[in-house]
Amino acid sequence: MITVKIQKKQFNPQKILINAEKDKKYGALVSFIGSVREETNNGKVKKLFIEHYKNMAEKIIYKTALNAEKKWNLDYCYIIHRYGSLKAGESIVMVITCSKHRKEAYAANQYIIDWLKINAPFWKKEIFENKSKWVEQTL
Amino acid sequence: MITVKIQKKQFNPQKILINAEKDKKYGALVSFIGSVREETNNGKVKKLFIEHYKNMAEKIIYKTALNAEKKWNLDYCYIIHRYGSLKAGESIVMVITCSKHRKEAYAANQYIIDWLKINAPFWKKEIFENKSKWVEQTL
Amino acid sequence: MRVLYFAKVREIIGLPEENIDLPSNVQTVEDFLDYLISKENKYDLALSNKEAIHIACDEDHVDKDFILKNTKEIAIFPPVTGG
Amino acid sequence: MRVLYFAKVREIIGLPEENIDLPSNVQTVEDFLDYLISKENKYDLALSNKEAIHIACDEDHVDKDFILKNTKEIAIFPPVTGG
Repeated sequence: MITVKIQKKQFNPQKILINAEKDKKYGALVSFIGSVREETNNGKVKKLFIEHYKNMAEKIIYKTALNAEKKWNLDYCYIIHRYGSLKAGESIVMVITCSKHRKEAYAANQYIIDWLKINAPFWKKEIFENKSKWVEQTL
Repeated sequence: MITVKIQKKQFNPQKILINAEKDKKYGALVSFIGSVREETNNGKVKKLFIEHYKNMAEKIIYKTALNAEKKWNLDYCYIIHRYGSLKAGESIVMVITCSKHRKEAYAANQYIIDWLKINAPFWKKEIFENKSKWVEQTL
Repeated sequence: MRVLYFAKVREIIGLPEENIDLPSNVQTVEDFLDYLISKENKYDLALSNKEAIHIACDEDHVDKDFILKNTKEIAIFPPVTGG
Repeated sequence: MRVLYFAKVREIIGLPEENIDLPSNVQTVEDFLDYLISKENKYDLALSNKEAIHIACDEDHVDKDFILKNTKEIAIFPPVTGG
């Protein structure tokens, strides 16, 4: 079971986890939550602006989830990614993977995030008090 | 910040996640939840009984968390493990690790679970309809 | 052909998208970038560092030698930074 | 010395714990296991497959050649299966 969501509004990681626990069948659940840091090398972040290429983002994330599901025999896979204007502390992305054994759930989870970071068309701009800066890709 | 809990009663992964999100400072949060599978190679599980060596379990898990915190510069580390009688679907263990970047949070999380599986003094017994069986160690 | 720009590229060019008819001498993505660069200063500013420019044609990542013949939508953007 | 048994070992020996005075010829964990095995059939049943028996002394995992001299509490158990 795969779910992919790309949305502007805030999401609730707790609710997403409750649903995952209801829907999954197997023993191991790994989740990753990435959120806006308050401090970066460039200073104190006021806001993070995320631009995206909607259709392509949905397509790539769904394909990534399908690949992971097949490769690691996942029982459940949920990916949500925000765009628009986010404040420090808010969640940007959440990935949940469930499988029979923990190794598969960990590997699939990291694969999805790594792949998404390299391929999914999102761009972050950090807004500071007096300046703003597009984030550079770091792999 | 390290928290270690070993308890008999059920825990609520959602509440634990809410607290983690409040207390953490940094951008990446990885969580692992291991729960009782309904089916194993030996059949349909009615209950899982977990025996433990209390003082040693607390000591080893805390030491493992400390090692992980130091090695991966964690900002937050929460480990909870149950003992006693559990039903299929109930959570056995939850590990949350938070760090600035995702690689550290993933690595620390897996290290803690791997270490715990090999060293923490817990023993599982699966209770089936007409028999019961101590689980064998699989690494 | 529908041409989309994102992030810094969009800001420098000053447009999120536009329609551009392919000149007959443009075959590949590389040709198209060169065509834009020679067309106007803002494209030159946005696209001249080609190493830092990524391309998707009809929603798939492609290399610079990709042939544009059947492409309906081309997207031009800096390396992605999501997740 | 306080002796703790867990899981299958506890079930076979039929006790969670007991106090045992160390005989003077017992130096190491290995000696102690041999002493128990020779003492009574239930210990032999529980402990004779020494490969499958793990030991903690005063809450730390130890090898079979560990010297028991200062040990207050020894725990004898099968490989752990938590997590």
